[in-house]
Amino acid sequence: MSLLSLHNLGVRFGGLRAVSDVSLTVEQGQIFGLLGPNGAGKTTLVNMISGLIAPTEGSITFADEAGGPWPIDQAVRRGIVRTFQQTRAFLGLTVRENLRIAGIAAASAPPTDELIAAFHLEPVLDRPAGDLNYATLRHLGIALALSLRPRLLLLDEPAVGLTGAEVDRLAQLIRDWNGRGVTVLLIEHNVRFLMALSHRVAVLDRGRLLFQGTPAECRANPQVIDVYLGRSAEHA
Amino acid sequence: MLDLFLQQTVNGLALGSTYALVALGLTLIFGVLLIPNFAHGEFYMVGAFLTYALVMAGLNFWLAMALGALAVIALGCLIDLVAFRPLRGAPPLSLMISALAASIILQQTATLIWTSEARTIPTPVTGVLRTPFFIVTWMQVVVMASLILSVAAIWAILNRTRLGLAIRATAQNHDAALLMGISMVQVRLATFAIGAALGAIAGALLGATFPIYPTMGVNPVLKAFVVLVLGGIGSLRGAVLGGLFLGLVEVMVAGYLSTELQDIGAFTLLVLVLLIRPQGFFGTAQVER
Amino acid sequence: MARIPHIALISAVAFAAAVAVATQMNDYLLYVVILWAIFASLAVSFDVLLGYTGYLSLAHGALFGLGAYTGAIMTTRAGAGFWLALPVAGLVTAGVAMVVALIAFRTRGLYFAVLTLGIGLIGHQMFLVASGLTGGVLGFAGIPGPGVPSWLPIDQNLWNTCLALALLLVTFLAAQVFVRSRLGAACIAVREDMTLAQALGIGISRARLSAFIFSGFFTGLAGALFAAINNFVAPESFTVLGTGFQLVALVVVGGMGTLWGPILGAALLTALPEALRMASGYSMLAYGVLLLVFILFAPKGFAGLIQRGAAVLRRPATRKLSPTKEGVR
Amino acid sequence: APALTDEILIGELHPLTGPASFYGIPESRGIQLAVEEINAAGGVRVGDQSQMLRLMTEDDHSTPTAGVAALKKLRAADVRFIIGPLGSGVAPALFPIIDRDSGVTQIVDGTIAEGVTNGRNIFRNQAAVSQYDLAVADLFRSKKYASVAMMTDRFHAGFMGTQPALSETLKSLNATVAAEEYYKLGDTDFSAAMTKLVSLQPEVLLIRGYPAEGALITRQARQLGYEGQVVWEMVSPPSTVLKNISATEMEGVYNCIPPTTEDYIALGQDKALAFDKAYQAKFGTTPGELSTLSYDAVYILKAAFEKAGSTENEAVNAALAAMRPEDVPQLISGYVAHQDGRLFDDVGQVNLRGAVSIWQGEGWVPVPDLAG
Amino acid sequence: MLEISDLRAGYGRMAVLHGLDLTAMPGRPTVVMGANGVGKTTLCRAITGLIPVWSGGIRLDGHDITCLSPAQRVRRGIALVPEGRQVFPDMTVRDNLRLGAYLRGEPGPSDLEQVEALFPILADRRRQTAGLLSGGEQQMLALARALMSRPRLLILDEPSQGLAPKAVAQVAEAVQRISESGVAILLVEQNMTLAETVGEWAVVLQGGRAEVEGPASTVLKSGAVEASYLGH
Ligand SMILES: Nc1ncnc2c1ncn2[C@@H]1O[C@H](COP(=O)(O)OP(=O)(O)OP(=O)(O)O)[C@@H](O)[C@H]1O
Ligand SMILES: Nc1ncnc2c1ncn2[C@@H]1O[C@H](COP(=O)(O)OP(=O)(O)OP(=O)(O)O)[C@@H](O)[C@H]1O
Ligand SMILES: [Mg+2]
Ligand SMILES: [Mg+2]
Repeated sequence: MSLLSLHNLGVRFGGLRAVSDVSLTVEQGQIFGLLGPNGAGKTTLVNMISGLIAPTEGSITFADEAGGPWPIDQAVRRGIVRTFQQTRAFLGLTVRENLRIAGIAAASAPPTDELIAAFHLEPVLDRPAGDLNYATLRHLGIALALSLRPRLLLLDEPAVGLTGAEVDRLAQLIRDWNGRGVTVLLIEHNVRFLMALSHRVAVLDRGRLLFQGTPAECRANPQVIDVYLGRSAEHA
Repeated sequence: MLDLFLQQTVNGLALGSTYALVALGLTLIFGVLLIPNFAHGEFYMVGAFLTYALVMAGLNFWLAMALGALAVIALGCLIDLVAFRPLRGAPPLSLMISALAASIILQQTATLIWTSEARTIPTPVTGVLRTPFFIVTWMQVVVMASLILSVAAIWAILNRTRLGLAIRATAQNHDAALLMGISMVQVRLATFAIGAALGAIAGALLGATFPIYPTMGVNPVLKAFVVLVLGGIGSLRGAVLGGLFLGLVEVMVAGYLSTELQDIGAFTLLVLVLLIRPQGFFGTAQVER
Repeated sequence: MARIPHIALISAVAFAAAVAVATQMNDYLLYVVILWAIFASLAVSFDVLLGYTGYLSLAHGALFGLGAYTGAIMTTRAGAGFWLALPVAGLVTAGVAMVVALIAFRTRGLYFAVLTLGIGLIGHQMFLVASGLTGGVLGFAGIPGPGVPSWLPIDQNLWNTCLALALLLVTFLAAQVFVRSRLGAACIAVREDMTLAQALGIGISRARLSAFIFSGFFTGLAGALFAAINNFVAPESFTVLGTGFQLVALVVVGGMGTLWGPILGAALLTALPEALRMASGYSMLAYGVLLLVFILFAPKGFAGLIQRGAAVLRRPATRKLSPTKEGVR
Repeated sequence: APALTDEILIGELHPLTGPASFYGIPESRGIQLAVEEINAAGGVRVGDQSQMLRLMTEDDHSTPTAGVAALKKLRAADVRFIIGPLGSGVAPALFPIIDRDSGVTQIVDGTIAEGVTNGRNIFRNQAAVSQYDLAVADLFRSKKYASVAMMTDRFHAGFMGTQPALSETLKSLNATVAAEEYYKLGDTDFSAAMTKLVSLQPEVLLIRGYPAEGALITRQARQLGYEGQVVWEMVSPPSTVLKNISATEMEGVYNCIPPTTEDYIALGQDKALAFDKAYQAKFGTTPGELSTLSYDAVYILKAAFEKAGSTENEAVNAALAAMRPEDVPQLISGYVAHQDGRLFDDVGQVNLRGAVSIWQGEGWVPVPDLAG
Repeated sequence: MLEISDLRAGYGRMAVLHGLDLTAMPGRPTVVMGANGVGKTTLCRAITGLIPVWSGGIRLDGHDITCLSPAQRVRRGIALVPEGRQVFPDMTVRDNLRLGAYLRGEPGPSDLEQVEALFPILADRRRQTAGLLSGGEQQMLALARALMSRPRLLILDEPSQGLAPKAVAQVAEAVQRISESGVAILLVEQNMTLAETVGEWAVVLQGGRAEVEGPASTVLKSGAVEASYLGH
C-alpha cells in the first residue's frame, strides 16, 4: 500500500527551478532513500512534503488523502514529521524539557521512556541541549520527531558528522523504529549507510528525478555513477 | 487646490528627509552590530548642542558642525566601549536596555551641563525659495541635499571599499569575519564612528531649524525606528524611502484630516504596511534552512 | 506541576507577611508598596510574554492605560462598582490585546517590537484625542476608590495596599499555572525555536496568542486598580517611553523567564527613584547608571544573581578547582 | 494637634529633573531664597513666639505618579504646608488627596490649569488660564480682528482646558475662528498645519503653548507667506525667545499673559531687582520666569501664620481666605485685590490678570491702553 | 612549522583540551581524528584565535602566536575552513571570495580563476547569495574562500560533512593539490575515505590529548581510531 505519492512536484525560487516535475511513491513500511549531488533539491523536496514551503506546482497524496502538501501543522497532524539537516533542538532547555515539549502536540501519549532508552539519553536528561555533543544532539533531534509517533519520518542527513560506530548505531535505531511501523524517507550522502538501510532509492539531479529503483540497481546505474557516486564508486 | 497639494508634498518630503537623516545612522549600527541603539537620539542631541555651543563661541556653522561631529564620533566610540562591547553575544534585549541606560545617562548629563531650556542654532542658510507652485526654505534644501550626500557616502563606503566589505561581512557572520582576518575593533569603531557622525550631522542641521534641548532626541529616534521597520531593517534604500514616505503621510494626514491625527495616521500606516509586508518595504524574509 | 500547591502556599504566606508588615507602615511607604505591587504584577504577566514566549511588546503601556480608563469609565459614567469594573477592565483589555496580537504576530524580532511600539503610541495618542471619554490631557478625575468593606477596621490606604498585594498574588499564581500548562510549554517552544516547534506540530499561533491575551488581561486588571487607587489618571502615565519601556526594564533587571525575578526587579526599580529622591538633580542620572551597571554585570538580572549565589553556597569549594585540572578520564 | 516646636515644616513639590526642570528648579530656588531671608530676619512670629521655617524639597518629575508619591512622602514626614506643583498633569492628581485632607494647606505656585483649587485648603497665587484669556479677549475687542486661527499645544492641560471657552469668547467678539489646530510639545514640523492655515488667510494667528514651539510656528508661518498678526499666549521671557528666533522675526508679535519675573525686573520694580540680585548672588544664574511666584507663596504663608497666630491648618486656612494683598508687603507679583478686597477669591484663586504686550526691538513692551 | 605544546583550552570553566601536543608541516598533511565532542573543533578555534588559550603554547615557524588576534594569525598564513558552513549568507559568492583575500587587499583575477577552476559550481553561481546555496555548495565555497588568503597552513574542520561522494572525492583531490603546492594541511575528519586519501600523518585525540600519533597508514589501520570512538 502506498503511503506517500508525489505528483509532478516542483518549486522555483525566482529564476531557479530547485525541484521540477518529481513524481514518486513511497510504500507503507518502507525505508526510502533519497540521493543526489549537493544542491540537487533534496532538502527542498522535504521542505515541501513537510509543509515548510509551498510548491509552485504539483501535489501530494498521503495515506490515500489527496490535496497535499498541507501546512506544517496539518502535516504533523497527519503523521508527517521531519528532522532538519542542521539539527534543531530547543538548545536552551534540558533534554527532559525538550522531550516534554515535543510531547505536548502528540495525539497520544509520547513514547518518551522508550525514546530515552533507545537513544541513550538517560545520562544527559538534565543537561541543556546546547551542551550536548554532536551525536547526542542528533539523536535528540530524531527522538523529538519520534515522540510524535509519526507515520512518515523525513530524515535529512541524520548521519552527518557521526563516526563509523555511531553511524552503525543510528542505522540500527532507524531499522528498529521502521520495524515498528514508521515509514522513513531518508536523505543521506553516506552512501554505504543509505544503501544498507533503504528498500528503495531515488536519485535527484538538478531538481529532476534521475533514477528510481533498488539500491543494487542504483549502484550499477552509469548515470548515477556519473553525476553522484563518481569514479570511486567502490567506496559506496 | 493643486498648489496646496504641491506645497504639502514638498512639506512632506522636507519632513521625511529629516526622518531619513536620523534613521540612516540607526540603521547602519543596527544592521552591522545588531544594536538597537536608542542612544542614537543622544548622538543627535549632543551634535546639536556642541554645534550650538561652538557657533555661539563665534565659529562658522559648518566648521562647528564638523568639530561637533568629531566629538560625537569620540563619544560614540566611548559609548560602544562602555555600554555595548562588554555585552557582545548577549541577547538583543540586554543591548536594548543598555542603550536605554546610555540614553538616559547622556540626557541627564546634558541637562546638568546645558539645562533643559530650549534653544535654536542660528540658521546658517537663511531665506526662502519661492517657486510658482511651492515654497521651500533654503535650509530645507540643505537638509535634503545632505541626505542625498550622506546616502551616497555610506553606499560608497559599504560597497566600494574594503572597510565596507568588512563591515558587511561582520554584520552577517561574526566568527567567519574574524577568520578572514577582519579586525573587530576596527569594524566596530568604524561603524560607530559613521553612525555617530551621521547622528551629529543630523543634529546640527536640524538644530538650526528646530529647538534643541536634552530630550530632543527621543521623538526622532522613535520615528527613526518606525522608518527602519517600514523600510526594512538594514536597508539604506529602505531608510530613505521609509523616511520620505512617513513624512509625506504625516503631512497629508495633518493637512487634509486633522493635526490631532498626525501621529495616529503615521503609526496606523506602519501597522498597515507591516500587515501587508511583515518585513518592511525592502527587508528580506528570513529563510529557514 | 505538582509544585503548584507548594508555590501557592508559600505565596499566600508571603502575602500575609506583607500585609502584616504593611500595617506598620506610614501612608508614603504604603503608596510605594502599592506602586511596587502594581508594577510587579504588570511585570509578572509581561514576563509570560517576554520571558517565556520571547516576544518584546511595547504596546503594554497603552494596554495598561486601556485598563485604567475602562475601569474609570465603568465606575463613573457607567456607575458600576469597583468589583464589576475590575474584571470588565481585564476582559476589555484582553480583547484589545487579542486584536493587537493578531496584527503584531505577523512579524517577529525587532519588527514585532517596533510594530507594538507603534500600536502603543497610537494608544497613547488615542487617550489624548478621545478626550470625550478620557478627559484628554486634562486627565480623568474623580475616579472612586475601592471602598473599604464596612466590617474591616482598616483605613483606605491599607485597604488599597491589600488589594494591590492581592493582585500581585493572583497574577503570580495564575502565571505559574499558565507557564506550567501545555500552553506554557508551547510558548517556551516558540521562544526557543519556532521552526522546530512548528515541525513538531505545536500550535504556535495559539500559544503565543494566549500568552499575549493572558498578559493583556492582567495588565488590564492592574490598570483598573491603579486608576481606582489614584482616583485620577492622565495619559502621561501610559506612554511608551515611560511605562512601556519601564516594564521591559523591570523584567530584564529582575531576570527574564523566572516569575519571581520581575517581582524583585519591580522592587528595585520602584524603590530606587524613591531612595534617590534626596539626590534630586542626579536621581535620573543615577538610575541610568544603575541600569547600565546591572545589565553589564548581572546580565541575567536579579534572579540570575541569586541563582548563582545559591549555586555557590550549595556546593562549596569542590567545583572551584582550576578547570585545567579536571581530567576527562 | 501639631507638636509645639520652634520650627514650621514647609514642603515644596516641583520638577527638579526632566524637561520641566527648566521651570521647576527656579521655582524651588525662589522658595529657598524666601525661606532663608525669613529665617535670617528672625523667622515667623506666631503669637508671641518666633519660629523658623524648615524646607523639605521633593521632586515630582512632573508626572502624576511621582507627584503623588512625593506628596505622600511629605505628609508622612508630617509636613502640613505645601507649595507647588508646577505641572498641569500633577496638580489634578494631588487635588483629590489634598481636598479631603484637612490637615494640609497647599499653595499652588505653578500650573495655570483650571479646577485645582478649592478656597478651603488649596489656594493658588499663579494666574489661571482663563485670566490669560481675558487679555486675549481685550486685544480682540480693541483691535476688532475679523478672523483667527488657533494653534494650541495639546499636551498643555491648562490651554486645552480653556480652548472651547476661548473659542466661544472670540466668536462672540465677532471674530471667525478659521481653524483650531493642535500640536504637541516637542513637535518640530508645523508645515502641514501652516500651509493649510496660510491658505485660509486669517487675520490673527494665535499660538498657545511654550516659546520654543511658539517661535518655530511663527517662523514657519512667515516662511510660508503668512502676513497677518501673530499673537502668543505663553510665558516667554525674551532671553528664551531669542534663543529660538531672531528679534526681527519677532517684531510686532503680541503676547497676552500676566507679567513674569523678567518683566518685573525689566520694569525696574524695587523688590524684583532685590530678588534678582539675591538670586544671582546665591545661584549664579538669572531667576527664570516663575520664581517670583514661588517666592511670593512663601511670604503669603508667613503672613498667614502671623495673622492666624497659629500654625494649626484650620486657622491658617482661614487667614489665607481672609488675606488682602496689602497684608503681604513683600509680594513681587502685581496681584490685584478681588472686588471684596481679598487676595484669594472663594475658590482660592488670586487675581493675576493677563496683560497685552508687544515685541519691540529686543523684548516685550506693555501695551497699556488696551485693558480698559 | 606549526607546533602546539601542552595546550589547554575550553569553554567557561569546562576544560576541553588538557595538554595537547601536535605539529604540522608542509608536505606531510596531518589528519586529526577522534570521537564527537573530543575537542577537534575546539582545537581549530584555539589555533585560529577564536577562543583564548588557557595555557600552553602555539608556535608558527618558531614564533609564539598564542596571544595574537585572529587577524594577526591570518596575516601570518593560517586559514580555517570552519565546521558548519559559516559563509556570509547575504553576500554574493563573489563577495565571499573577495573576503577570503581580505588581508591581501583586492584579489586578482587569477586568484578567482584558480578557485573557480577547482570548484566550477562557484563560477556558475558567482552572483547568487551564498545563503541560498545548498549545504554542499556552501562547504565548497568555504574551502575556496580559505584558499583566497593564500594560506601557508590550511586547517579544515570536517570538510566532507554533508558532501556527496563525488564532491568528497573532489575535495580530497583539491586538498592534495593544495598540499603539493607547499601548504601545510591540518585536516580534522571522521570520514575515513578522505582521511586515508589525504593524510600522511594521523593523530587521534582522546581525553583532550593527542593519544595516538604516527604515519597515517599505520594509525588508521591499527584500530586506534575505532577504539577511540568507542572508548570514552
Ligand atoms: N529559498 C531559496 N531561494 C533560492 N534558492 C534556493 C532556496 N532554497 C534552496 N535554493 C537552491 O535550490 C537548490 C536545492 O537546494 P537544496 O537545499 O534542496 O539542496 P540539497 O539537495 O538538499 O543539497 P545538499 O545535499 O547540499 O544539502 C540549491 O541550488 C539551492 O541553492
Ligand atoms: N561554545 C561552547 N560552549 C560550551 N561548551 C562547548 C562549546 N562548544 C563546544 N563545547 C563542548 O566542548 C566539547 C568539545 O567540542 P568540540 O566541538 O571541540 O568537539 P569536536 O571534537 O569538534 O566534535 P564533533 O566531531 O562533534 O565536531 C564538547 O563536549 C562540547 O559540548
Ligand atoms: Mg540538503
Ligand atoms: Mg567539531
